[in-house]
Amino acid sequence: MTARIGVVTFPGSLDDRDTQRAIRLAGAEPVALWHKDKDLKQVDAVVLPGGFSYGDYLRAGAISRFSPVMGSVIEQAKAGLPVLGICNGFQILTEAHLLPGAMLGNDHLHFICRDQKLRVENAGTAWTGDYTAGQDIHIPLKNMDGRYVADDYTLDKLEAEGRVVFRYVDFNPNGSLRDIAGITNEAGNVVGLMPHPEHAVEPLIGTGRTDGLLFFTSILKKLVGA
Amino acid sequence: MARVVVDVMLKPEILDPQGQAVQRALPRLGFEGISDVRQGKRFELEVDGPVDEAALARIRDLAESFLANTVIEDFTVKVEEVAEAAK
Amino acid sequence: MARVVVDVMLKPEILDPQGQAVQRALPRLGFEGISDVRQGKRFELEVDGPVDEAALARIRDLAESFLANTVIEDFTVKVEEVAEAAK
Amino acid sequence: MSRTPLDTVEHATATPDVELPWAELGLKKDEYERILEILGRRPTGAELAMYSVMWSEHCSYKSSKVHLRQFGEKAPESDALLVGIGENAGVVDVGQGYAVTFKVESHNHPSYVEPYQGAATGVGGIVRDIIAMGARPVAVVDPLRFGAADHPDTKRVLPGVVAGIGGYGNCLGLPNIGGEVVFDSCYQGNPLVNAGAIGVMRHEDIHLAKASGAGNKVVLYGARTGGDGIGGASILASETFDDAKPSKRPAVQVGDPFQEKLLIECTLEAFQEKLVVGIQDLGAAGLSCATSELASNGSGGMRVTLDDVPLRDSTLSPEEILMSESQERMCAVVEPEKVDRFLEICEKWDVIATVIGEVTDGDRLEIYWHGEKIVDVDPRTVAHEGPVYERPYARPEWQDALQADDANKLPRPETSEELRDQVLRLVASPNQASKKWITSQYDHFVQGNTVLAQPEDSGMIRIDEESGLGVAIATDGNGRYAKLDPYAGAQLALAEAYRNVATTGAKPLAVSDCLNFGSPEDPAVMWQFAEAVRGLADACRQLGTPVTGGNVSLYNQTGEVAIHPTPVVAVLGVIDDVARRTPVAFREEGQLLYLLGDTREEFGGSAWSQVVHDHLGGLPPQVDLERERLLAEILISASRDGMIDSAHDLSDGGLIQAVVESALLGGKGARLIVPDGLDAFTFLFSESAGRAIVAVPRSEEVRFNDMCGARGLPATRIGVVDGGAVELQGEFELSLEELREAHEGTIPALLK
Ligand SMILES: Nc1ncnc2c1ncn2[C@@H]1O[C@H](COP(=O)(O)OP(=O)(O)O)[C@@H](O)[C@H]1O
Ligand SMILES: [Mg+2]
Repeated sequence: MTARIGVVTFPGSLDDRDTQRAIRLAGAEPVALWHKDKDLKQVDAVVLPGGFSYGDYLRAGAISRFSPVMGSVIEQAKAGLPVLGICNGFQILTEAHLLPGAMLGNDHLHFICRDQKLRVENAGTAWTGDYTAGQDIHIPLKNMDGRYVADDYTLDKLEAEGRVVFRYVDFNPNGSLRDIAGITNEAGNVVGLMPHPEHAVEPLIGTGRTDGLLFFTSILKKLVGA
Repeated sequence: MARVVVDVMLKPEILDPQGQAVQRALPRLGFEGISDVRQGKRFELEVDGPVDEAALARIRDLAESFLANTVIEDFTVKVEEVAEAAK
Repeated sequence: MARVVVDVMLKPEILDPQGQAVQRALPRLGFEGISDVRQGKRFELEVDGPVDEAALARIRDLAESFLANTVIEDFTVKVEEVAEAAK
Repeated sequence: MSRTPLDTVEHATATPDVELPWAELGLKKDEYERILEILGRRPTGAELAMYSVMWSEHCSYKSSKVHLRQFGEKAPESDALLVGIGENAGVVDVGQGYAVTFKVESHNHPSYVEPYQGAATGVGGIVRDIIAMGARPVAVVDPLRFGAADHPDTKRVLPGVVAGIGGYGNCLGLPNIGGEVVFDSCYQGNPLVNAGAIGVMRHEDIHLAKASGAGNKVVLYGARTGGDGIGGASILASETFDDAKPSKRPAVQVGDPFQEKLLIECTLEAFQEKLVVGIQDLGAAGLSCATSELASNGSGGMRVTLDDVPLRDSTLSPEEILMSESQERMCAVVEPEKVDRFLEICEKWDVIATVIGEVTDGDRLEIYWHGEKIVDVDPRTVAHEGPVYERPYARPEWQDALQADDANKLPRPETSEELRDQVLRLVASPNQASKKWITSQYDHFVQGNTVLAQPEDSGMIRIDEESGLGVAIATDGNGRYAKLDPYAGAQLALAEAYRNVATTGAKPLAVSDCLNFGSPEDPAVMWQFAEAVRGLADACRQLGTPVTGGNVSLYNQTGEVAIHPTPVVAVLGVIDDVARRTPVAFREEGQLLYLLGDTREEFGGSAWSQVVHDHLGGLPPQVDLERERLLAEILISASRDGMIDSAHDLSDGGLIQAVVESALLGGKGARLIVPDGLDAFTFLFSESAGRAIVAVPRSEEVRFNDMCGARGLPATRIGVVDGGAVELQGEFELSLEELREAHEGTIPALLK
């Protein structure tokens, strides 16, 4: 038995096919979900992929957050459904208030594409079980609006509760407060991050590293209890 | 038909690199005497029908839930005079 | 110190994808009765010293040459009342 | 707002004496007379609008056509060519049932006026060309030229252009896998923004721009039509034709990449369900172009109801609608019973789609407005039978003096310190410096198939996940070489792109080009153009790589001063398994460095002559296409058989530039020795063509040497991958840190 992992396609999603490929390479079954459908097709987990949904017009994620599919995602995430938001997906999760804080334009005002070093701070979420806390990994980063901000109270709370899942190491590529690259909700089922694990799953492609595959094997293990 | 303007600006405590970039460029352009620049968004909404208090209240809701992200942004809503001072 | 606001909007005949995206989303949010949305930029400049005609003229130059590209954008320059109607 | 009475065909026939503003629309007197002759009456305003845009230089290639013919006439035999010149883009067979389409186009002038939007819409336009062939776009490239790096206006133009290319391409989800950035004061008022795209499809999915089958519907889909880029046509919209009020219509368009992304998805879905008979993108000349080309390439005629075109601005006149260059629109020809399904797919993607006409039995293109016929033409006369000029050309007088001003006679470094210093200056000069500041603003990873991207010699994309089949692309063009000798310069551009593709292990297959020149009305410029085309066509024949399409951009000049002739050449290659690609970076200490090819004293147009002496004169490097072919074969075999671990072609900046790049990328230094028969200076800085450096694992040395020896390619051992510095034995040592600072610091410092 394997797990069925949904990947939502919004208009302007770009990495939906890549995410499906990563899920397949990890041994799970990808299920395409459509933004206009409320139906999550009984999936065991959902990924909101990267891209520029609705062109990132207004604010990244601001328009997608109101799509029919997000109504169901919000409801089920609150009930424990594992949800991963990658880049644009992370932005959608903050706009939907499933994760605290907000994403703003990079402090240097440019799009940035690079092989980014990250530290795994929390290996206890639904999506990071195959990593070890403190481990350094390299995952491609590519975004225009990657600056994570929240007020000090929220940041302190996130840190105190161990909800900072990833931190940028050596170089903060966008001005994110406290070098935050990814966070989780209180229950640990919803995770959002700016870098793109689905682009680090094959040795020949992209940066040639496979550090991202563990996201997808982590969730698979969690779901099938292997 | 009337125009309602919603201005959305980053909260003062949030870093505004765009405004800063403009400010940094000013000396190069021979500009002195501007101590701070902030850059935000301006939405012009053309409203059918009268802009009464009820309509304005709805637009404030819209601004609060959609046009601005109040985690990081403040907004103001104004009805615009028709004859605007051009340039 | 005074505040001068420069509003930069795409010229009416120019496509405004951002405004369009907002407008198209409105019905989904349960909003009716807004026939057009345009999105532009708002710059708030804090000016040292008095904002006299000379200062305004310089800011108009700045807007024309730097803040806006007049090939596709129009701008307006206004001195802002200090006590602004908040929200 | 239309004129009263409406200028219908009937009205035009009845009022033969009405003066039309043909000159204001850019037509010459004889061209207008030709239109009168074709129609046998005066044109209506709408017809005049169509002829004037379609017969413009940009759309009709009237100055360049007589020369471009050589690309067809001299085309080499190639089994790979599935669709040649003349379609939206050429199509190449890359094996395993896959076909690849690619093309490069210019968006130079708009990018100077409004850098962000100009460049963005340039990407949008070329990508629509690719989808119009039936292909899924898989990558973009962007060859760029700017004015002097330290000129204040470069600070305005470059960041805007780069942000625009990134903003559009990133949002479409297309990895950017290559391009160029060149600075030269000759491009000051005329930056060159060329954009290329590649698409992939199965052979059976190739679609052409033609409208066949009477009764088939013409569907316009995508963005609404606005008053974009219609400049002159607004004259036609005025109350009387001579009331030439200043145009309020914008000359620059704003792009909406989100809309284009939807357009890609719904077009591909329609292709997949085989709903489309013919398809055409709307680019320059908008509906005028799309309708006349679709109709003239098909078997029948076409009837269009202009009232059905969805508008963004309800005040547009029919003339303006016909000329509008609003972005993100496409036109499809669909069988009647499939129209509903087509519209459904568009609706799924929230794309506006409207039936605006149908294919007819006849051979006329008829366009209606408010029920009246305003256009009735033979579409071929609009689309294909525009004027053709044999413009006079002449070798300029200054050419001899320029070539006589020999760069080989420039003072050379005399001490080791000077040599070291000049190496540092070279790798830090804007043209040789790292372009990371630019390329890191482009997404290289999206679609998850990028094997190689910047700063590799060519970009490479996997197109089949099972077999590992991939394609590679490189673009090159050296305006300095072309200025010294346009014939050789064009050949060198091809040779370099060809070499770059082969260096990564791919087999070069086909060529697209973008020919950027000054005014064709200047005989000297026309000569440069004629020479460049002749050179490129000859070289393509010799290398067996047909030109599949391209673009010409003329009038890139300010007053009397033209840009350097700048033929930009893109070469597409194929590799059976991307696992065997060869990267640029040094990978393992101890590997042996070999220089392939012959090094001569060749400094004309070189980077060294520019950086150290601010000089341009003499002759460009010698062209030896047979050598290029042999070098390519060796590089491809060596990659296939695992004999080399890294490779880098030599071009501007010469050997030292290549070594420094490979060293910095791999984080591994090199110890070099000047080979017998060469002096250190020539060894480092010469720009002789047909060369590359390769890193050979020691276990492969014998085999590799034997192969080169057997095939007659000079291969000289010049050193070893080693340590944390680039060292030239007996001369100097430069630590990787010092080199990195020099090489990577320049562009950010200039643009901060
Ligand atoms: N504008 C650009 N966009 C994308 N890639 C670029 C651009 N400019 C340069 N590059 C990339 O940087 C690398 C070095 O460029 P260049 O020195 O021109 O290469 P070469 O000399 O091998 O032709 C190449 O991989 C090239 O594709
Ligand atoms: Mg190269």
